[in-house]
Amino acid sequence: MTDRKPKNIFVAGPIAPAFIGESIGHHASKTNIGGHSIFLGQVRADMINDQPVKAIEYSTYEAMALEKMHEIREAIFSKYALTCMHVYHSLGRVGAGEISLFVFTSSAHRKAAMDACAETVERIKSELPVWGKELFDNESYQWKENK
Amino acid sequence: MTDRKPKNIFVAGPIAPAFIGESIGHHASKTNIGGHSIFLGQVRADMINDQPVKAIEYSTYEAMALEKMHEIREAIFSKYALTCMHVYHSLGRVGAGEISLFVFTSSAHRKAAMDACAETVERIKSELPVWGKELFDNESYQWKENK
Amino acid sequence: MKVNIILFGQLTDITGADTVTLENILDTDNLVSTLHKSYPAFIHSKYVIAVDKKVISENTPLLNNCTVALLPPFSGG
Amino acid sequence: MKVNIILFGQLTDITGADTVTLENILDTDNLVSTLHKSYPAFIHSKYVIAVDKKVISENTPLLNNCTVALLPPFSGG
Repeated sequence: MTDRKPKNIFVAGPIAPAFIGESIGHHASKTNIGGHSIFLGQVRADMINDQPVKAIEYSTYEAMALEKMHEIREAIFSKYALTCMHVYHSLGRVGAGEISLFVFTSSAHRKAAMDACAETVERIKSELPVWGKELFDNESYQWKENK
Repeated sequence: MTDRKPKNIFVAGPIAPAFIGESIGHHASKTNIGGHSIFLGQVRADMINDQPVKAIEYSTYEAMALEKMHEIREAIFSKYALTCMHVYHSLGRVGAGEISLFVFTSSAHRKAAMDACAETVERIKSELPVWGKELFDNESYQWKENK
Repeated sequence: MKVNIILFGQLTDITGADTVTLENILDTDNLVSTLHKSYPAFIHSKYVIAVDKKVISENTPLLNNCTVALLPPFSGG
Repeated sequence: MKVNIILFGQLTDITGADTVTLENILDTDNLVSTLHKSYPAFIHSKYVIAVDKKVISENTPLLNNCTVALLPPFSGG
């Protein structure tokens, strides 16, 4: 177990596809990596009571979320032989079709990266104190519930 | 089962990180997507007999590989509720730290994309007639074996 | 003791504010019953209580300067 | 019948070429025994045979204009 410091994972607004490309490119010098696994959460224009979701507005209990994310990160690093892990989550408004979650794990052999990515996503969804408010055209909204 | 035509999956040389970012960005208009799963294979500088791998040179039996990839794609689409799937594999020389495989699946809910991506990667590794020749500094080489 | 409670998500729709302050609170059971009297809509709300950023599962005494947060079901990602 | 065989990966190191042509071949068993006589190194090589892009697992008659390929273990990805 290393003593990684809690890192900020939150970014204002959507996560840009070009940023994801750049993050991937930063790993070219890590020639012990054989596989990268990436999960991206994208905002769906779900129809709710005949109204499409236009955007989701994310909020968090930041101090607790960063502490929890640190705990998740340490647990994942101690369970899987990862080279690195990066997590970004949007706060504020993210439009339908835009990306709100970016989880990126890397390892020498593919299985560790893939399993670690899947487990990290599940833990983020169930354990991070983050809330999404689904916004509609007519100024109405509904609080999102994760399935 | 739709009648998708066999698509070319092969690209000359490494897969650029910026291309991956652009591919992600092309999905912003597909607002029924809730999750993307991506796997990237990167060339490792493994030490073999005290020599680091400098690059892998990939070759294929292209006609058979495209037919097999079409079969894999159809099987994955009939098994998982995917919105789309994209696969790219390098041919020719890919240096250590560069990307040689890009598998990208998308779905309304995350599980389908993640499971489909993992299964597609396993099938590509075990069923596609592709060969990697590990190149060393001194002009020597070794044919790669997948574990 | 006076306790400041921070609220998130749909719970802020009940109070119209991100924080509420309750007086004469000793522990979390006490906090819940007082809250339910002041804001009956909380009785039908789903939430967990975090004391100093840790979710608690049984009655917990509240000390001075502790941070109490009410967390509705998470929906990040 | 004359059969053109296409080779891949480490198998091309044995022949020094991407294709070999064998004469008087009727089926894949026949092909293997003829190949092993011409290139003894194939005896110790791991490969499967594809006829018209399908991997075969038992002796298969070879028709005119069919494509025979010898495939060493795959190592893509």
